[in-house]
Amino acid sequence: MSQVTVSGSRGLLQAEPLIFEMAGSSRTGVDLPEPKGTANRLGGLKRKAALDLPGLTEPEAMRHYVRLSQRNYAIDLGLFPLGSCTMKHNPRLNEKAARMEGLGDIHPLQPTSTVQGALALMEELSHWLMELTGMPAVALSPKAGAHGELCGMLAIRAALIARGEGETRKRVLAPISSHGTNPATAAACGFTVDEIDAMPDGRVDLNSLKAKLGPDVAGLMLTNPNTCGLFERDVKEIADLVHAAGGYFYCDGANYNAIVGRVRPGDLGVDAMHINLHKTFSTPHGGGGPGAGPVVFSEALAPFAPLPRIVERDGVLAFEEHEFGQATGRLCAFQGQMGMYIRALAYMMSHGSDGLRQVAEDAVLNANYLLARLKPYMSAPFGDGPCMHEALFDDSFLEGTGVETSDIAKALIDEGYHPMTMYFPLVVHGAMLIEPTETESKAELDRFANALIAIAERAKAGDAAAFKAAPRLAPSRRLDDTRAARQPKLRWKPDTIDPARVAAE
Amino acid sequence: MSQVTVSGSRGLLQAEPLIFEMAGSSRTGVDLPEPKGTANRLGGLKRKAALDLPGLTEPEAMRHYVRLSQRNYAIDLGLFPLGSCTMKHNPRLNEKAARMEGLGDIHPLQPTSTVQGALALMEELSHWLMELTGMPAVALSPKAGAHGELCGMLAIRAALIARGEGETRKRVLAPISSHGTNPATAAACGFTVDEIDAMPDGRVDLNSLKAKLGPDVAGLMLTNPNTCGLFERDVKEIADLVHAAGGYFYCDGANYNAIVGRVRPGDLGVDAMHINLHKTFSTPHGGGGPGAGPVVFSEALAPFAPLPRIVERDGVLAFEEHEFGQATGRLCAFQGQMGMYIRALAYMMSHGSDGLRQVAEDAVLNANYLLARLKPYMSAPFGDGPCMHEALFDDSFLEGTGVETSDIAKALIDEGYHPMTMYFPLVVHGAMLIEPTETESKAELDRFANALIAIAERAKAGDAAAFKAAPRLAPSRRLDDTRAARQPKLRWKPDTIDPARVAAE
Amino acid sequence: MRYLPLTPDDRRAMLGVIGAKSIDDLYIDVPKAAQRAGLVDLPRAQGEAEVERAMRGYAKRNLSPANAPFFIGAGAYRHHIPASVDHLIQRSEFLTAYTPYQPEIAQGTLQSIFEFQTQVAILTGMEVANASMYDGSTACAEAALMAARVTKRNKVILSGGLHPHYAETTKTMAGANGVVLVDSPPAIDGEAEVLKLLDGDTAAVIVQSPNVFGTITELSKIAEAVHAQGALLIAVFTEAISLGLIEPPGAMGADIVVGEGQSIGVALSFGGPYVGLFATREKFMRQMPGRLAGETVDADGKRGFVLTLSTREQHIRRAKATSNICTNSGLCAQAFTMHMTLLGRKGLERLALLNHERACDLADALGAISGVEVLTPRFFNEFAVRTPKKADAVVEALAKRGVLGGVAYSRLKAGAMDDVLLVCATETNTDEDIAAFAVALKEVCS
Amino acid sequence: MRYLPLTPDDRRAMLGVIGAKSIDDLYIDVPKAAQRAGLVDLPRAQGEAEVERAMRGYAKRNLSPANAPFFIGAGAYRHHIPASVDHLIQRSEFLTAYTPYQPEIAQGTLQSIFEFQTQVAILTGMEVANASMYDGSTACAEAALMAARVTKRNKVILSGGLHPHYAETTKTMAGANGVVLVDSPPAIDGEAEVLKLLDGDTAAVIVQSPNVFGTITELSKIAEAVHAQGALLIAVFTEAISLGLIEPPGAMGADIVVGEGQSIGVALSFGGPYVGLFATREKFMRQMPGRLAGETVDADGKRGFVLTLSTREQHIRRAKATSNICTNSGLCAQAFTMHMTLLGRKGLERLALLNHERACDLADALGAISGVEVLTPRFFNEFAVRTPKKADAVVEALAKRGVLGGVAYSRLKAGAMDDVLLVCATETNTDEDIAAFAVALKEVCS
Ligand SMILES: Cc1ncc(COP(=O)(O)O)c(C=O)c1O
Ligand SMILES: Cc1ncc(COP(=O)(O)O)c(C=O)c1O
Repeated sequence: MSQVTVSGSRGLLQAEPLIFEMAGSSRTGVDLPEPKGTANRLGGLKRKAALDLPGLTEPEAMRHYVRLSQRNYAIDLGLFPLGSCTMKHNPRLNEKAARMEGLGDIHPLQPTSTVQGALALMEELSHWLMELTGMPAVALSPKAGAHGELCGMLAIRAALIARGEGETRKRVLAPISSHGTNPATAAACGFTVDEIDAMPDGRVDLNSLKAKLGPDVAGLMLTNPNTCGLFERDVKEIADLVHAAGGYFYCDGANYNAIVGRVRPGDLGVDAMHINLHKTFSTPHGGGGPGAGPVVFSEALAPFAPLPRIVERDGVLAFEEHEFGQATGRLCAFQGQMGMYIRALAYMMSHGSDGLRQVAEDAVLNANYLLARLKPYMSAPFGDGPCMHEALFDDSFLEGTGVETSDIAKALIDEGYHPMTMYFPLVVHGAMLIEPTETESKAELDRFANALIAIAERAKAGDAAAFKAAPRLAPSRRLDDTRAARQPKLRWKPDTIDPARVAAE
Repeated sequence: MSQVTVSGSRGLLQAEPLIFEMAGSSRTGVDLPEPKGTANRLGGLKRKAALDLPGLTEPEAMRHYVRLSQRNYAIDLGLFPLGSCTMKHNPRLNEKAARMEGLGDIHPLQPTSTVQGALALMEELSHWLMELTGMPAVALSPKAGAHGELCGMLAIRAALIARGEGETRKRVLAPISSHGTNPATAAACGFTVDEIDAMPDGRVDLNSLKAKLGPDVAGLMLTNPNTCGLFERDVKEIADLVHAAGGYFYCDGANYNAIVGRVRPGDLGVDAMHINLHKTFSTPHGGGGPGAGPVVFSEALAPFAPLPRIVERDGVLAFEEHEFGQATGRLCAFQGQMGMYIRALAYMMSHGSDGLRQVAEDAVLNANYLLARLKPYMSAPFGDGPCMHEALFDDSFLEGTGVETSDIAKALIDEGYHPMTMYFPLVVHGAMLIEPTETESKAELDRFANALIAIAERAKAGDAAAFKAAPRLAPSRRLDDTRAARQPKLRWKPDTIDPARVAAE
Repeated sequence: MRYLPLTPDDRRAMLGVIGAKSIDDLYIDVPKAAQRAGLVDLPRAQGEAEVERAMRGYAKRNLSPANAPFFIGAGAYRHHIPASVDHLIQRSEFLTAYTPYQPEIAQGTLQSIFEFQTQVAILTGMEVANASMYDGSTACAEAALMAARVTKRNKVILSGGLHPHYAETTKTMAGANGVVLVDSPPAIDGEAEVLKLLDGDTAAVIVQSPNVFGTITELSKIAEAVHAQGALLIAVFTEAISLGLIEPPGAMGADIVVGEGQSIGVALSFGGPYVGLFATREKFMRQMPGRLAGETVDADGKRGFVLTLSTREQHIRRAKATSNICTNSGLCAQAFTMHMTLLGRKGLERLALLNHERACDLADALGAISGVEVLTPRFFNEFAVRTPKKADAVVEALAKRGVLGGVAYSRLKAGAMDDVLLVCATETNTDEDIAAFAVALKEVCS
Repeated sequence: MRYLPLTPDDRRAMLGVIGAKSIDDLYIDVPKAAQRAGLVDLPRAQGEAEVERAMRGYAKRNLSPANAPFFIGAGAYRHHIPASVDHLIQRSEFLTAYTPYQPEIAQGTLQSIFEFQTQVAILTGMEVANASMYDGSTACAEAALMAARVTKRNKVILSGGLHPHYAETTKTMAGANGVVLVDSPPAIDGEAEVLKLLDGDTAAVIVQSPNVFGTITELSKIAEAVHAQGALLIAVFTEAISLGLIEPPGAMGADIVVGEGQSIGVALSFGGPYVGLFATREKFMRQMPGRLAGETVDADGKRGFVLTLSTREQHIRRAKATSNICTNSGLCAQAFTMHMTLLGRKGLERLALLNHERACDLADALGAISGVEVLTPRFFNEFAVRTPKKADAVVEALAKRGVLGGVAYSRLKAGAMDDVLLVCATETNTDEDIAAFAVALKEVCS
């Protein structure tokens, strides 16, 4: 960007310092009544330590955050093709519902007689999830996908313990392509993780699986459709093998969007699967969260679902909060992400059984359309057959250009797009995983494909320098990750980089 | 801006065509139940004409408007120093209140027994306006300032007719500095407008006034504080002169923000004054409206306030909608801008009598601070004394630089600011009228002053070409007004400029 | 105070820079006598929670249509507003922007207005439309004034089906400017009656379809007769959604079409703010009131939009302006165009059809009540019924039963037709609502 | 369907480009048997108005705190949320953004997180904080796991004042990973009791202040004893606003401070989503779970922020990660930092004081009831009272009278102290609320 400005702002893009650089602690954006001056009952534990929290008046605070917000990309601005993240449209109806009086403002510990509507809503959501997945039980409380994985793996652990195999079955199998949360979760449950190989076609190698199965195997964690965007053809056989070996089949349901309403995990031999409501059922990602990760269970694992449970006694709904048969304990305080349950149910009811199936089919159609349009210009390792909801590319088409996957990403930023998922999954080199979702129009897909094709052609034409200089049209130029990690500055301190620098630019 | 993109977007700034270029009429963003197929009762008047309205699905529509919105400047982005427009902070509390069930969703013709709260709210707003202005009556229904002027001038007309002078008093006096709506309104009421001169100090020339007063004068329209941002010192004497001559004093209250809570128009001899709730009382401007222009009246004009009126009969509030003494007729259907009444009252209650006075004093302090900081670098025709809520500059400091007022404005845009009001009022050459309002912090004022001073210095250093090229950092370069007026294109037609052009750039 | 950023220290420092001892020094031009020493006699500042509580207090004293069977129309209509529309108009960049006088940083508003103008022109079947008026009634008054300018005549005839509030507003606003308004007597199906008053001095006749009684009228014949006299035909509507189903005035010879746009995207809000729609023929473009957005290009040759033809407006033309309007109804127009973009042809046609079917159901339900007679021959979503008792008493009795069952015509026009009740049904009414209304009306009428 | 942009024509054209005859061709990898011919047995698509009506139906079956005297706390608190905060978090750019993995187009989120981390560190009196955890209870479990990593020991002691849900969550999450959790018996004023269980194998002790009974505890002595054994002190809080008035754990020797941030900017929402706060000493930085935003510069040398130290996280370290957390509570953290920015020191101190004063008023009002005894010696805005009847029965009886009067401790921990009622007062309670509660409780207890 050329022309220097005095203010540091550039047209509509406003320069904005940190709140700690703008405000002293003498201002506030809230007006509160005068305290009465009652003698305190703090037993001498009144705060002595300094509390140097900056305060802004409301107009200043509004500007601070509106200005910051304009430095973000968002679904509402354009295509957000992050593979395995399912960045789809977030309807505002769902935001409205989550804020209704009687839903958004009720306390988790109100007497259940005063929150029958809330429990009924949770029951309805459970009904939809069980019907859609064809599974007999569901636990709503997990707060995100990884928490759902924990919920599922803890149920497997409990089931093994109940079988008296808690100590003997400690090994969990997972493909190399699995998401980082899978091994991390298995480890968090005290399991060791053993990786199984993939076949050239991007799917689980049955022989590798067979070879690794044994009496010490607790189970398999498999994402299906998998993280290469492919459906595991042999999933039934895989499930049978795992079961035959005495293990359980945990399915990572992050990619459920590809099959919702058309294929039921319950028909595939799955024992437990989490569903990211913030993916398939469109609750907003909010810049990193919150999400919700309900887990559906097979008959075998249902008894080991966590607390609390909802029970009905002559027409009245209530929580079982302390013990319930073989239930595993609490995963969190209260009963989970009600705000997300409301949004997800509103989304489901809006689509209905017909719309949800269309969701899956359009998501898959959109991904295959991009695959077809991009294949000739990029390299799609598994591009011979159709993909599911996302299309995987590797960096072989960049061979010798000096341009890397990350450079393609930054070039896309200048073209007005959020990049695809990069360097994941690990099974291919320089992975680029593109998931358009069903809420993109054909026009938007074509616009994106044209931009990406032009970028690929430029890369091959060899203009590496320009790529390294990207992004040039974004609010920031390329940021130095190494410096951030080498000299970590995780909070503002008076001696932080001089705000002048911000304006300097 | 350098680098060309394929998509037409530039980083976060998304290229966006017209809806007519994006969508056919085959899509929709609403789902509605199936019609039953009842035989229609339209008497054969079913639509035959084509209805080629484009439709977008919700995700597409969200993006269209979010993308467009990011091409706008707004108070929530920065200082908005439009003189005489009072662009102040718009609290979100007021938006929330205006949307409450029971306020935002009630019908104007509900039986008054079912809307007692709404009538009570209107009465409370009236009470605040009368107390603040020291005037005995108020009409809420005018829909904006100009509509309020009409309301006030119609009352004057009615009063004159009642006095039997309707035919003889046809001349209305107004200073050259008056806002365009003043003469336009007077003309709309069948009056002729006669301009009175200003003194070198920017105020009404009493001699010119005296000279123009006479038995054919209906009244005077005067803005106070006036449009030069100055208080009319002789306002009492002016009022007395007009009254002595048998005329009425209409005060344009657009600049009421400078004196609210500190000076009461009722103490200045005013007969009628409109109050722009969207200025002094912060109802949002919304990119051009809606506003609200309640009018306060003196005893002399109170009887001629328009319909409807609110009356109380043993504790129950009701509307008088058809006739009420000498009331002038309806100014609009129903009872005016309820949505704005709610916002304005919430704003008043938040500030209270203490806060409102502080509003005026801070608004005046901020304006004088900018005047003091800018005076040395620009030319302030009336800068010897203090100003009220806004500071007026002329273009004499640009003498011979080849840079004009409009160029200064465009240069400010590159610095991240909305320009001040330009070329108004007409009493000075190349006017620049700066109104910061009270909701700006000192830091924001300094940042603005520094940018404007730098621009003024650059102009004097003589770099006219660069100024003519501004803005260069805004979403659009300078737009061709002449072309727009010479070959008016007021609507999209299939043959409109090729959308490719948009991407071309 | 949470909205005021200046601290006492700031104020001191700033007075120093100004060279003033106190704030009073800045008010020296104000006569001492006129300056109040103390505070005006009103409550002190309150926190957000306190003010919110007070506002809820007012709201609780009103009966929300959300909590009662609701059948009121007559110029304002209850329709569902998509959550996305209400969200979008609250975006800072739309809500807190000023009139787009600086087009380089206002393309968001300007492109939206250009799209709005086009949608309104298409909907009404006209060639051009402006950027909005305050509401339908003031748009009607402005149309009368414009017709007088165009024809250089000053007689304007008002049909007996014109909404009485529109007639009164037109008399107040246009009357004061020398236009003579002539009434045709109230008639449920008498728009054509205006022709009886038509003559060579007539600037325009104003008819409404669907009219205040809900009656739809074929305008071509009226247009011919009017044009034969060198006058203009002004067509008014209050229910914009009707144009999704019925023939638009533009296709039947209207010269100016004005109406209320509230039905599409704008909340009822007890009567305002609403949005006036104003459309006409290209040849009258320069006689239009209000703002206009037009297409142009920027210094790079890139398409953009600006406010144009401002020589019609008060800030340029002052006393000779086509109107005194300045602030219009921008954000409501923004909501209208957003909702219309979501609807599109498909959505609007479906929505209009549902409204009509609900009204047919309502007509059947009410018509079946003995003593109640449906009076409107052809209607869209509202119609008039004759009640055995005074209509205003019927409305009150219904309200006591928790039913908001229409408006007495006599509330709109004093004295006239006091046994006529105006009712309306929209897509928001359920079968249960209609049944509840019928039951209550039956009780009330027997 | 309104959220699906593809038209039948689009689908046909796209299948053509792909070279597929039908959508079924794209599902060839899915076993035929597993593909459903028809639709699952659930309702069909519904319009926005219908879904909204259904949601209102659920809402109407709940008693909103807005419509009842409300005194429930115990881990979630009712506070006023400024309208500006709820508006800002709904802005598209915050609401519909993903985790800021592309920092050049995510500075809005990243700078906010950096400001959030700093505010949390200042509030708790610690050196560093992370970008948020799911909620306070899971943050507590993560703290136990982190302490075990740091000390390479596996015994963690839980105080009798720790919120029972936190204790259970910690047992479920940390227990499965080899950490041995040892309970100290429930005690209203017994945080120091943990020392009885302290030994050389102890990784950490977890204490809470204000604890679940509302008791505030001085931690310095406990910290000394714990450190003397080479263990870590983990301090928990559930009411973030208390830190505006009481001494922060960081100033009393805590090594890890975790808590619930819901009180600042986040709606009650029946228990979630909330936001877990996690702060510690700089030296333990690399052992923290969750995301961290850090400062750096861009290619122009301009300051910017990125997610950093990711080698701790699952997507890099997989089985060896410090936690399996991925999605956190970003938007709630965004709301927290926005509300905190509005409060500032001045606002937070005032707000905390008002909460404490309301609680003192409540204690006086309830304490005056015969048979009711206030049990908590030192408190902030909540405390425990002994009731003459079983507390759960008292709660139900109060609900029947339309009063939401606290939580029975026995609901949180089965069987224990079944005559103990936990009550809470905040700035949202009026004098009338308190009086109404006292009257109802008196009736119920006599
Ligand atoms: C395949 C896969 N598994 C698990 C997860 C973790 O889910 P969450 O982020 O909701 O914890 C993700 C999310 O990115 C994922 O893509
Ligand atoms: C001095 C003055 N008078 C009158 C008006 C007209 O008010 P409105 O735009 O609300 O009709 C304005 C608004 O710009 C103004 O500044």
